[in-house]
Amino acid sequence: MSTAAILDKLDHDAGARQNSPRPTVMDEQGKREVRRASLAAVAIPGHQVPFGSREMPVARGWGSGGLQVTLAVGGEDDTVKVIDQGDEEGVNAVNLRRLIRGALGCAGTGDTREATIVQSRHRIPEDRMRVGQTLVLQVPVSEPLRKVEKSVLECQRMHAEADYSRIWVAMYEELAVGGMITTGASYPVMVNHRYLMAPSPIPRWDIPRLNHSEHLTILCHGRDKKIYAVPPHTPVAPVVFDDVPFEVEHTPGSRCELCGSEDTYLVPVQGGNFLCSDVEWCSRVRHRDVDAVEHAALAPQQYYPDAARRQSLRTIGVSDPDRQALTVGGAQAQTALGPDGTRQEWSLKVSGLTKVYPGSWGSSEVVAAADVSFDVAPSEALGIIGESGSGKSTVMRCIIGDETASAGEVRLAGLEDGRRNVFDLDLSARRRLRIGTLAVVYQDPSHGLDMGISAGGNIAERLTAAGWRKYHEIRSRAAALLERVEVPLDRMDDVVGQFSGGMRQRVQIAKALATDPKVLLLDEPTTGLDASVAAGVLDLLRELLAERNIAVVVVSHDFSVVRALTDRAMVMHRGQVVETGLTDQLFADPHQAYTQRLVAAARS
Amino acid sequence: MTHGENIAEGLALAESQAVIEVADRIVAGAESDGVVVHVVKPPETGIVVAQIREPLAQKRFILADVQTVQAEVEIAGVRGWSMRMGSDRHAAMASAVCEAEYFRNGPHRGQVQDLAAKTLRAREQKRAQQWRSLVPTIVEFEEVLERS
Amino acid sequence: MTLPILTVVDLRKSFTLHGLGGQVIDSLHGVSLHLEEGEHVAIAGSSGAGKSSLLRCLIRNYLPDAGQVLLHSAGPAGGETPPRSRPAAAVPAFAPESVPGGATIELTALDDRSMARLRGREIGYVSQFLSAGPRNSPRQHVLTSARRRGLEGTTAEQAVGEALTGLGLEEELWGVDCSVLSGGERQRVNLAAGIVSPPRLLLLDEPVSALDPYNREKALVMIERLASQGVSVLAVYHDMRIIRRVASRVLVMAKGRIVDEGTPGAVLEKHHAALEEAAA
Amino acid sequence: MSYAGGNRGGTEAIVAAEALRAEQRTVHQRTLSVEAVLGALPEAVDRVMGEAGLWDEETAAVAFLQAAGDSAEAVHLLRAHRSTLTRFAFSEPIEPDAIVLDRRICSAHRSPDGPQLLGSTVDYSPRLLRRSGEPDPLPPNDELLAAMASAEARTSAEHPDRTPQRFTRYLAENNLLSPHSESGVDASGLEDPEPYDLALQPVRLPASRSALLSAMALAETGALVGMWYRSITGPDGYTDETVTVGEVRHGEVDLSVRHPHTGEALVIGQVRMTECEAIDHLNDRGEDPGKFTAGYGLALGHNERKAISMAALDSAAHRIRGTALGDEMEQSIMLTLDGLAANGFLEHLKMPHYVTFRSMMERAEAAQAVAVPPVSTEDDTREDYAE
Repeated sequence: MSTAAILDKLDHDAGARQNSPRPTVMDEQGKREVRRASLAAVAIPGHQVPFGSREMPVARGWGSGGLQVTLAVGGEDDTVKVIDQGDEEGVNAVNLRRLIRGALGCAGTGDTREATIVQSRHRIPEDRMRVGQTLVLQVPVSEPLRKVEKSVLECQRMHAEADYSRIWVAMYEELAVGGMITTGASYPVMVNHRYLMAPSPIPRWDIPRLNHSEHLTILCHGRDKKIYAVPPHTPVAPVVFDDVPFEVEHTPGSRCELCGSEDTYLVPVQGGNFLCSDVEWCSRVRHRDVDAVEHAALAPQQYYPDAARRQSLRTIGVSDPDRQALTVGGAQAQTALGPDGTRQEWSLKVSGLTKVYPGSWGSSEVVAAADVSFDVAPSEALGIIGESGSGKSTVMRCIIGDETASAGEVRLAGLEDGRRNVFDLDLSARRRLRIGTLAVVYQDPSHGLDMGISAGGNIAERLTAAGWRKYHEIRSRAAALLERVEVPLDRMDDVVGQFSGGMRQRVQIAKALATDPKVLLLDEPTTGLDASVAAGVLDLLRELLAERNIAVVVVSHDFSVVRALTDRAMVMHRGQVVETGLTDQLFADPHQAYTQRLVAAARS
Repeated sequence: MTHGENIAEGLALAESQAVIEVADRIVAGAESDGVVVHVVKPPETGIVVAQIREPLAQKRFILADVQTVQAEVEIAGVRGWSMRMGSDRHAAMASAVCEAEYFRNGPHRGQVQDLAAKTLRAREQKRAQQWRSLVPTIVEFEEVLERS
Repeated sequence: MTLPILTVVDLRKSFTLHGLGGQVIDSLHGVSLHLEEGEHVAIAGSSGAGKSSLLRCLIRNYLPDAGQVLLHSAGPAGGETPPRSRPAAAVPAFAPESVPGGATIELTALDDRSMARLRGREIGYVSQFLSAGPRNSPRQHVLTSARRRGLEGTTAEQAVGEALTGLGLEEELWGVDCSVLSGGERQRVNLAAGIVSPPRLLLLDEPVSALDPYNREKALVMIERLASQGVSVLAVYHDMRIIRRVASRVLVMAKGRIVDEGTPGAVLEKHHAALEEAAA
Repeated sequence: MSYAGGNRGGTEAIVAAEALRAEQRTVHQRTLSVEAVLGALPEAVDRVMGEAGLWDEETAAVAFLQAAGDSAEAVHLLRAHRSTLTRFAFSEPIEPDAIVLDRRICSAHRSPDGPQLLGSTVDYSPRLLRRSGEPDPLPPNDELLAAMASAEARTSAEHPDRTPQRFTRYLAENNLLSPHSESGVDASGLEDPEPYDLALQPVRLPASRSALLSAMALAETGALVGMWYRSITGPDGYTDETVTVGEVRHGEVDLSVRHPHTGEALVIGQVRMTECEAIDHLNDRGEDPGKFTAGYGLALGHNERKAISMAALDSAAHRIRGTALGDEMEQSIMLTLDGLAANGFLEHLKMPHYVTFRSMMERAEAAQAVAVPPVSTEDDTREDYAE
């Protein structure tokens, strides 16, 4: 006997055990990884679960993700249907079916009713899928936020914090600019009221089929290495404003040339005619092998587009209640609760705020702010005056959260009645504070605004972040705010990047006031504007502050700004507070040498 | 050549044909002696993950997978294992047979030792030859030339 | 029975000019005075005598070096302060009883926030110069002042209208930018902001100096009416005839001190020469 | 009655297309053996192995042949093949200092430790096209022949075969190298954390250096060179034109595994690799201008372009880690350099998309229907536009 003979026998025996040897497409370790990720995805509906994806013998983008799921969760006993564009004879479907059947040794079918697994690209079958069936959808782009955010890290953050205001703004912009949502397939959905999900590029027609479905849907993106799922009986809702109806694809009067169906997803063919995209359904209709009544109920007829309903979407108007809401002083004043249960006077209290920049090569240690303390009450404006480098902007940035303080406390009446130090919050909680509690107007409007979207859209961002979901209410509120800050309403839908500096600043002010914050921080609000424009903005701010029970901190190097807006002020120099007093007193009767120099400069 | 590892190394690096020849003699001898050759793990191709300890921070990273083939046999109750680069299943099984023969002190133990030693020696010679051909491509600066 | 509203005790003020090598300029050398509810007291004196500085120290536009400024709250028996509507949305009214010292507040030591509120509500101050910001209209300027005193909505608008009408500012000027107004018009806007929904104590620094005789008369009538309503007025006037006409009492200042005090008739007669010279 | 499927048109067309391709290929493939590919096109085989992340020269040559010389396609075949293979083990960590050299150049120093060993290269030769059978257009002149003679006279005794000191070690000995701290990178807190496993672990950002090095080692060579070059002349500015190549080496290292019975490491073979150290002066604001930093590049087989661009990008990634630009760069390295992913997505555009395009067309038609003047309160004018 020889080693060759031993090897031959081994191979012969192995072949005999397995009457038709199957190609290995994926190693067992890879399959386990996919199953683990699928389970995690089912446990957290709509959440993208990253997984270690293996390369498949089909190109990334040809369904390598879907293939991995089907191979990992499927087995010999399964019956698999593979479709592409609704057609099991599409070139992609043919090849995937060949691979899956070859690798799993399972049965194949064209009949949705017989299938245990349906792997699909771009369609959900017209026939209703049932309990126990699994739909595997191939996904070419898994990140629904990609359209509005290019940074993967930032997208992660937005999902973690359920911070989806920018997707709503994108919707708002489409409605305001075009009068309709232009997203075709892959319409973003909210799963289980929590996660924003890209439903794979299924047509809008199929979106309602994901909602409270009986079957399990697993979506997999091989290239992005993400799996996510919609378990049975999970709510799935398209991202749409409460008062603007969702629309599916439908051409009035269209019907399938072959089977005559009018309530299926139809694709155009030569000659201006239409055919069912789902060839199985089309064939079964022709053979009268369908439950037409059930299907009619399943078809999303309530979402057929109605052009007439869109007519009001682009009009601009301010409702009287919205206008009034802006002139009667905003909401109630808000002050903190003291340790003994009594109301304190302040809305914002800063104690011992210190910021030290450690030294490094080329820079020595800098104490940018040392032990700065103050508080501000409703209807009160406090000024912080100082030259650039005095530390005033550092104090502001630490309060906002753009910078981390080295020591100290910041308390807000709007946060746990002032009992919580803002510095103890994590970054996500601090970002939330800025939606409705603590508003900022930056010197540079591009810090507070998205220059690529409209004035109305910028305000919509703040409102949607605060939970507003009615398009017309958002639009009216935005218009009222813009009217109040004297931005011409016919520019409401123009991109802010095309606005003048003064106009941008007005939009930023409108956005800051959109949710009636209780504390407003103004960081050099008129610096960088032409003198006459600055005067107008300053005047507007003075009016707005007079109207509101809001606590305001104004940071500026310009004494005239602080004089115009505040009653009290602090003078900062080299990180220290050198003098405090009534603002007009500081100007008329400055005591410190530094303050006297500032005043002399302002008078000259 | 006393350590098993050097035997395994020599076998892993040996020419396929040479190791099969020795293994065939071992199998034939075992058969005539009535000793059972049992294949514990049929030869299978797989991968070894090549990890590098990069020299700047001494941290590891994965460079690539290396295709290898592995087998394990048992001769008279003594196991022999082999892993070789590539996908030559026959050679892998033959290497495992050789190793088992070595460990069980079988009659062909000496042949296995010789094969391993010859392989490692050949490798050194090959490198020495390569180096001789490389030396002329060394850039000689003038000061080096003058000093010598 | 009259009620005290303001007591000033030994008020002193000097300025240290760091930019001029620490040079010290003295302004007030220990001023004491007393004011009752509804009194209209005039301050007379030559230029540089410290009249304006005194008013500024009282409103704390200048921070006094020493001395006391005591503001007495309206007692329970007094009750003549006109009732005002303060809607719930507004900031709580200033409550003297919450201030250390009870019904009497020492203004030089009061914290900035309380002082700022007091200024808007309890004490009005009208300087010689309009302090309206750019692009502010007369209506807005006076409205801001009315709101600080707790008026809201149409009540505030109405009060603004009354003040501006009473001071004779033509309605077509109410919405224009203050910067286009003449000196006299600006002074009337300034005065309107001071007297709208009048506070208990009014400090006036040359309030009618830029007005023509016709409008001056209207303004004086309004100021006199305030006093009759119980508002206490402490005012610097340049014109002796005005003092004779409106003031119940006159304080004469010279070199940072009050040098005489009495009824206008008697006091002005005594200091006639010096004061007429200063007024000329 | 159960639905039995419609026409078999798709299947038939695919089978016919495969047959046509097979027919065209066989004639030529028969004349070109795997051995011939390995002998004639070793650089192509090396590149394919590196981008596939699988070392096996013979299998790579088979893939290259099957792919008709399309390296992206060959990489795809190898990667898919790799997914079917069981993982036996991790190798013992390979120490690059144990490399057996056949080429080593140090650009940063005139006479470093060890030789400037050019090895087999045409780096310094004119790029003149030569058809087979034609004479050398630039034959060596007397001067060159004399030089060659003296070179051949050199003995290997004067030049012992040893691994020279690497250039970063020389810098470190002279206190000129900034210690390569990776603090904050390893969440494990281990001194020797497990390497990031690109094949089984999902990409997570921020990425560890181990992950970045793996991703670059696997990257499509052109994409990696492109990213490096873009970062010098493009708008990103990750790297610095002043980067100097400390060392470039090509050679062979031993691959060792643990014997399952004895537990001892044994060598099972060798792989070739190209490594590079890129040296950068720490002369930006906030850096220590008294020091240099280094980046490391390592490519499977002979691929100097990949190793050099990788080293320069590793150095840049280290310098800007934690900044907004650094976050961007990590995302680019981890998510855009893989040739299989990029080519796959591109290939998929050839698939039918009529269901999604129908959806887009419906929206385009709807958009035409709602095209109204920007803002109007007169309903009659809007109706004019709506038609």
